[in-house]
Amino acid sequence: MRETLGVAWRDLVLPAKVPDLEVPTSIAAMGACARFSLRLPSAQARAVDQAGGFALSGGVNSAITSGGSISARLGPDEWLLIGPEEQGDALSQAIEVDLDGRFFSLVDVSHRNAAIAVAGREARAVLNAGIALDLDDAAFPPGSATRTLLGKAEIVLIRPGAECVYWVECWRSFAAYVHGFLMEAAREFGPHR
Amino acid sequence: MLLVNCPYCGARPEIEFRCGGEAHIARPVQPSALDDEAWAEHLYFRTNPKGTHAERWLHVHGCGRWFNALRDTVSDAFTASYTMGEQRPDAGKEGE
Amino acid sequence: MRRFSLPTLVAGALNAHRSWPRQWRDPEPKAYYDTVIVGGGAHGLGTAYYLAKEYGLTNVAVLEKGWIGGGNSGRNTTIIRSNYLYDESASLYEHALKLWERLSDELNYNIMYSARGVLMLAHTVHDVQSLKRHVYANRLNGIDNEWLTPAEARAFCPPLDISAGARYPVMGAALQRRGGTARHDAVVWGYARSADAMGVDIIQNCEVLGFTRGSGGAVSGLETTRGTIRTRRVGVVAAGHTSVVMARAGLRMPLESFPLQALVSEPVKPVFPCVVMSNAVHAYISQSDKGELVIGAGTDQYVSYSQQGGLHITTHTLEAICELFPQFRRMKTMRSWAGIVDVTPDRSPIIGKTPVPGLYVNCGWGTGGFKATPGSAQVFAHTLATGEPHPVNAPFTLDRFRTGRLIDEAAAAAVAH
Amino acid sequence: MAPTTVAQPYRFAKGGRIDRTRPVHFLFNGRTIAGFAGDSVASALLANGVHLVGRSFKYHRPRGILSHGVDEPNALLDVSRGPGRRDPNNRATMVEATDGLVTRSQNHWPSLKRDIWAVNDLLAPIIVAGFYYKTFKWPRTFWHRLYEPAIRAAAGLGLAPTEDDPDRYVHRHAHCDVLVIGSGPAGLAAALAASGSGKRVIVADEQAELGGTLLHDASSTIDGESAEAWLAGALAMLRAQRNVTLLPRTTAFGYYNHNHIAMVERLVDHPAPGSTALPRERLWQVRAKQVVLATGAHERPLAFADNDRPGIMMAESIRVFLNRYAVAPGRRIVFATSGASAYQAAADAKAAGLDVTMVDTRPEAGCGVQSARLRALGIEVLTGHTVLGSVGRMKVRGLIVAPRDATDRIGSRRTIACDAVGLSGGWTPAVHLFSQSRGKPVYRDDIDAFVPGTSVQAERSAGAAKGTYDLAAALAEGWRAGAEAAGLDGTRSFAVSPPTRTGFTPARKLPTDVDASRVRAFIDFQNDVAAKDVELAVREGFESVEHVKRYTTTGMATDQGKTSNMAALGLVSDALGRPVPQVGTTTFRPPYTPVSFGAIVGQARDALFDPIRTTPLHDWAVAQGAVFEPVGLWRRARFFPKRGEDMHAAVARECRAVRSAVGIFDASTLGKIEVVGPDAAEFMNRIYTNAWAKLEPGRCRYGLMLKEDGFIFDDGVVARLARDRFHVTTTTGGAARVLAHMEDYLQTEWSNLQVYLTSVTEQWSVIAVQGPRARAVIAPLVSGMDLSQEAFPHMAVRIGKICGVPTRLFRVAFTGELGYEVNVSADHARAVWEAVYESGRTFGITPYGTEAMHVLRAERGFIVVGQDTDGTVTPEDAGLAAMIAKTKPDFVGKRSLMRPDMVAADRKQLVGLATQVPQLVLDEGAQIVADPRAPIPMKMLGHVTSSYWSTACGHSIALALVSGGCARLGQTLYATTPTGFAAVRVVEPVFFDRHGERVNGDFAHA
Ligand SMILES: Cc1cc2nc3c(=O)[nH]c(=O)nc-3n(C[C@H](O)[C@H](O)[C@H](O)COP(=O)(O)OP(=O)(O)OC[C@H]3O[C@@H](n4cnc5c(N)ncnc54)[C@H](O)[C@@H]3O)c2cc1C
Ligand SMILES: NC(=O)c1ccc[n+]([C@@H]2O[C@H](COP(=O)([O-])OP(=O)(O)OC[C@H]3O[C@@H](n4cnc5c(N)ncnc54)[C@H](O)[C@@H]3O)[C@@H](O)[C@H]2O)c1
Ligand SMILES: Cc1cc2nc3c(=O)[nH]c(=O)nc-3n(C[C@H](O)[C@H](O)[C@H](O)COP(=O)(O)O)c2cc1C
Ligand SMILES: [Zn+2]
Repeated sequence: MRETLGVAWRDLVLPAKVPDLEVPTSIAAMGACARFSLRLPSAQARAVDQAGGFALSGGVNSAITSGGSISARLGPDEWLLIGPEEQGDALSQAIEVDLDGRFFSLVDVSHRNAAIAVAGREARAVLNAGIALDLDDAAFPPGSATRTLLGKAEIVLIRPGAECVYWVECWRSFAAYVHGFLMEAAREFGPHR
Repeated sequence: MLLVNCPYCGARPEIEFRCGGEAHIARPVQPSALDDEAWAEHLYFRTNPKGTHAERWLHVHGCGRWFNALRDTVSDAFTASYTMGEQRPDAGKEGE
Repeated sequence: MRRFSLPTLVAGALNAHRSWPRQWRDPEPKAYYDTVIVGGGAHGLGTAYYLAKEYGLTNVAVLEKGWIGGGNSGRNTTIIRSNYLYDESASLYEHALKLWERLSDELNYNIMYSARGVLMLAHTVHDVQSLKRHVYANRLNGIDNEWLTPAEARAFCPPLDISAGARYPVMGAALQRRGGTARHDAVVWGYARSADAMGVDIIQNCEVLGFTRGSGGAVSGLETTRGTIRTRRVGVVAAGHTSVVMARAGLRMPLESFPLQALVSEPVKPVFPCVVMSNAVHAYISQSDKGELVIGAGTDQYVSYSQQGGLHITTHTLEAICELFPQFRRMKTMRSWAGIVDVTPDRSPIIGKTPVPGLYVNCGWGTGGFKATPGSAQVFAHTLATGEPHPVNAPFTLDRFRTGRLIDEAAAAAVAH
Repeated sequence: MAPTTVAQPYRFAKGGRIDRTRPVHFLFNGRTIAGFAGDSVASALLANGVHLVGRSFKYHRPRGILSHGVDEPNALLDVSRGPGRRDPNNRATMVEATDGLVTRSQNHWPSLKRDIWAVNDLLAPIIVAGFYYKTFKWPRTFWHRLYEPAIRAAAGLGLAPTEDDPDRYVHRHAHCDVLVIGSGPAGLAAALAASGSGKRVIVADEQAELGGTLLHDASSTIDGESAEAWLAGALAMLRAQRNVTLLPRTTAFGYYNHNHIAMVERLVDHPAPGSTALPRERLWQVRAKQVVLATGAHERPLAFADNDRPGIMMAESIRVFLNRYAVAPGRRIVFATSGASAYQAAADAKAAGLDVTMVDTRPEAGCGVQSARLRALGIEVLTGHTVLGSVGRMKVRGLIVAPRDATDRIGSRRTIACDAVGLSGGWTPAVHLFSQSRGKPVYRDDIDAFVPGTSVQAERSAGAAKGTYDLAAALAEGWRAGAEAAGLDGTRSFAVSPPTRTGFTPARKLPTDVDASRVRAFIDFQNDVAAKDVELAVREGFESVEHVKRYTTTGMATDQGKTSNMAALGLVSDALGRPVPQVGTTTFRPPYTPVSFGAIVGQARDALFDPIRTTPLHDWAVAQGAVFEPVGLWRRARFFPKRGEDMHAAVARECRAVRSAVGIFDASTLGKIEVVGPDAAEFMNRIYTNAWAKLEPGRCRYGLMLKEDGFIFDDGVVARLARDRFHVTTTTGGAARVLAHMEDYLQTEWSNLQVYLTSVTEQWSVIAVQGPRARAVIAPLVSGMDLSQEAFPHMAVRIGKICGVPTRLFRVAFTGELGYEVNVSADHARAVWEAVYESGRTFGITPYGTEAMHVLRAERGFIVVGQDTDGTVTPEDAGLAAMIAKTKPDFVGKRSLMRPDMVAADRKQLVGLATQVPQLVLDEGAQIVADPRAPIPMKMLGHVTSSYWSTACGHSIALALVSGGCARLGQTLYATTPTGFAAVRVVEPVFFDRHGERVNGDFAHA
């Protein structure tokens, strides 16, 4: 992704990899995404149900996945919306259209965060080296999302689906720490990447 | 490490929270109308009770919401958490 | 008071130490005292001692709800120093330090004041500015404090890691050579023994439950778990419990009480020659005469009277300790504990009158009052005896919160940028 | 059965849980010790006839192995597992024997057998409890120079590690429904019961093998099976369940608030170290819904003269060594007991073919059928006897006993020759964790022990931990506890045969026929506290058990008094004539047993100690050879030295470049907050001192923020992007706390305002391009924006593109020069930076760091919050009175500014200082006085907050806070220097471009 036609390239804080579900743990940085922090009073959210294709109907600490997009509700009036990189502008416009006339705040945070996928049988053990939450299926089922801490870094933890794949989002300057932390925690589980 | 009950997220480990001290100390509507004594009282003087304490908590590494909670400062047991603006659940019984 | 000395100790050995008298009596409370001190910590006992010794006031009682020294006096990390920034604080702590230097003699009790030096580390450019500000201010106040390069710091404290690759490299340090430690329990017992010998009644298991008030609202006595005691002058020196005691006199205080933790390692042979403090990474450490590494941790974030803190607080401190002294990772903690510290908005103490006539208070020492013990006790005795503050404690009024003349050492060390 | 192996003369040929197919060898004081997998270091030493393993803390008395578990006070060894893997004070009873271990005894010089410090034992009559308080005070200087160093050298046990630890440690947070601590019969029964619910169960035990006392119970049958078989069955059942996690070698050491339990699991010390990717230890932090405490009980020794000789150990420990480790602690064993459990040990010893004598302090009538049964086995049983002492020096050779009658009259002495002694003074339930959970233990007279009282947290105790010593009862109690914890009802009984031998008569200090006040009957073995020390303490008025502890140090050693605390408080109770419950216990505190710092710290070391935050431009700066400084968690480039340059040269060059041409600076760490909503301006009005309503979109304004106490909290440039949208910047260090401060007011005081706040610190990287050529540098790169002075004046913001990507372009000048701050999305920063740099080459663009930035802003008199202000500075003090909107009725901090001391004339105010010697750069932090010849303590007027060499001015510059400073312009004052004082003149705090004309840069030239 070097400079073409004078347009600045995009430099990810961690080089992206594809998660490997076969090994006990796989820790792979994800590619670029479009991300928005949406703030909207909960009553409004109930009224509109969705914006720009992102579902707003989930409860606090849930994530609704559709297509390539995730709508993670982190608080009563806060959503982290994640979509394909190339659709960033289109998504934000669509959201603004859908919420037009309401009190809301939509802020582009695409570059603020980095994402790392932690997958595999031992994914929870690895995450629980630094996350104090209960990640058992009963406590953190597929479709869960929350802000929390991993060691000394704030993260957003999302479990989009049923497989043992967890999506760890953090502010980009914490990415090296978060990645290092996960790698360290995964060391005892043998080969990983 | 306490287990703090966020009204929005449920029970979460204390490290996700920041405690904001005594609750229900409303900022005066017109601070300039207060004399120095009353202003000092607002800024600095606290109940600091040995017993039930109404206090503010921020779920800073969670939903980001401020809320209030009642906790016994001897046993550290929480008896209630409630959203900002709600009345203290044991109102009228403070100071016991 | 039987003198303590090597000859009397040897003599004691000859009769199997059967004839040592009590170090202090266990008197029944009298109906009336000229002055009552609430709180049998080192500050309270010291106050009684100076009242008797310097002001001839001996009809004095110290009321302690538990056992003397069971509060913070008995649970602190015993660091003594006087290298404070502001004139007010510097003069208070230096006043104390001078008393420390001859306290064993004065009390005829070896309180093991050990001037092994307090080294405060700078890890950032901002720390350097702040510590140099202290060094210069101390110099002009006649208080020893010197600036050391990293190499000099390491020479003074060989276990210190000064490698440039450290997460927070050591950029220099301030050293107060006269700073050090003392045997905290001995301070309590030494004051108790000497005060008792001059007639002060030390009454344990006696909790103050309330105040009786006379004309003009003045204090006329105290309700306690051991009955009513009449008095016209009360000095409350109840540390973490000050708010509780003062509430019983109808007063709200600018105080909050937090659990503050400390821990000791297993004992080892001498390995750590001085006291090291680092504000940037939140750690302080020394080694006791018995061999444990004595490590101070932080406070919990919430008000509590539980004398128990969370593991994450001590974890945070041990992280910092191991960062500064990686070779200690295989050391083991042997015991951890907490005390309840009363913290004022400017983290400086309050020593003086209250709005209630006859009621005086000495509180707000927070995480750092052990070092002040003799000084605090002496100026508080002065205040109680004369009704007027000693020049040293004059600035430490309750009124400063109204006027805004705070003495905020911590704010002065503000975090940069 | 008789000991056979030659190499291990005290090892039985059969039996035990050791693996004879896996021999191990380790060193003890240089001697090779042979043992088997499954041995502890203690059992292997005993198998080889080694009893002397250490010297005591104070008197340096020879000491052996007292127990078989965590309560061991004596057998503390220095253990090395290779380079960097050495640590002191390890309990020989808990260290698993493995190949290659190097163990050493401690606290002696020159050798274990010949220890010079043993003179202390001769001084024992003098160095009693608290002796040091009474002496060493004269002459005063001797304390520090002589006495204290001597005391320190004598005290302490082992040697601290000196090398960095190569091992790793990790943390694990876990949740479960039922946490069972202890896997003896009670714990296993609890786990079995709870596991049936399908709920999550964790079982932790500090021993290498699960099973507790069942591991050495050779006599009981449970439900018709041998204890061993029952144990195997129970473990197999638990292992088969997916909802059960079994954690051997895991000590629960702390029971904290809200059922937060800390445990440490040892993972690699048992096999050869360094052989796996496993961490050495794992700290588990378990949040359990319910806890079952089945932690068993600790045996108490008996107190009599010289009860501390090597070879004297606990009766139950003898049983453990015999049955679990197949080791005979001696061939002629005397048991001395005040209770029944030792009879089982004696019977087991006899069964193992050893020569056994039993001495019971209880009268014959008090011993029930036990004594008769033992006699039937051919064992001599002396009831109604006291123990008067022991003989032997490095190892016990005999026990001196004598009959006593009901009035404690002592009969004639008899020395029973022996090579090992088993003591039993009864049992103390391990209520440590219960007590840590804030439960108050209650005293049970019938077993002379404190047992758990009312639960405070969601926990329950079972088995010996609760004073239930009968095996059948312990199993049933465990079952019930487990079931209840899992929310099941259901009880179960277990058929156990033979019934457990229980019951004892407490014996504080055995009666003696000599002057009791001279007898050293040890209670705290490690700290050398004898019964008479406790009595001395009480005599001297130390009546509270807490005072006794602190005066005598009993219970303060590494074992925290597991074997001694009951004895101490029993003695206090006797001495005061107060019942035990009134005396009470001392406080149980974490950790239950010592825990390595490493485990507690876990991963948080080196790069993972604290996150190191770097900006997207960091690597570029690294490649340029920048020198960095830590600022909070951030690493910022401080300067960019060229070959041969020191900091001063580099900074001077960087400053010159900015003033004369153009510089480029990474300001990405600045905090940024997007304030959005219809009430955004109103919100800004309330939070900041200055006014915002009239700021037009597209314009920027410098904002100042106070805390409610009136002191400066933060500052920064704020851009209004739209009516309802502000882009706020904060200081680097202030980013998080400013956002928190704003959120606090927004949510808790002004929740009716329609505003949302979002941190965009890391969304936007900031490339500051500063200097007269700044515009020329960026002009070719931007699109969609008119950079002309008219269209884009100073303190304006525009949204457009740079290098084809969106930018929020600020025209601001913290350096005082024409300047832009290019905000671009972080992933684009590197590309844009390189493009700017490229574009600037023709103008000599120079990267500069924080140091130059500081000089440049100081030349212009711009403050840095946190450096030129601390938490005690008001806007007025900082010369920023103009920032206070007079018309606003209120903003955060306004009221405080009206307090009497906030307007006092002598407040410290920001001024500039010019040194008399232009080259002299003052120290930041230097103090300022009016008269350097004044006596000490000298009145200080203020201090230097910023101080630099200014290339632009050709002299040094400084900012300072000086009392009444504004009124002192022109005065000469003195600032401290490392060697004395320097004269300075008070000047306006602006040194360069006094009227701020340079912000228009090349526009001015144009
Ligand atoms: C873990 C820790 C580490 C510390 N480290 C240091 C350090 O290194 N250096 C330093 O200088 N300072 C340190 N401190 C602070 C220092 O311990 C205290 O400031 C100091 O000991 C206070 O002494 P005191 O006599 O005022 O209080 P205390 O010793 O607490 O005495 C107050 C007494 O009042 C009694 N009391 C309370 N209420 C009543 C009542 N109603 N009736 C009767 N009696 C009552 C209490 O029982 C208590 O004994 C530390 C504190 C802690 C907790
Ligand atoms: N005869 C007597 O008078 C007498 C007295 C006491 C005990 N006993 C016997 O003791 C047994 C009692 O069974 P039980 O299950 O209660 O106890 P137990 O001693 O069999 O098991 C307790 C287990 O807890 C573990 N443990 C203790 N503290 C721990 C901690 N903090 N972390 C992790 N593990 C810890 C120990 O390693 C041990 O394995 C019975 O066999 C009983 O007969 C007999
Ligand atoms: C300087 C200092 C050194 C200590 N050293 C020891 C020690 O060697 N062993 C020990 O068990 N406790 C030690 N303690 C802790 C005390 O046992 C005790 O925990 C502390 O006084 C708090 O009291 P509490 O735990 O009874 O509440 C020490 C305490 C202090 C203040
Ligand atoms: Zn929440």
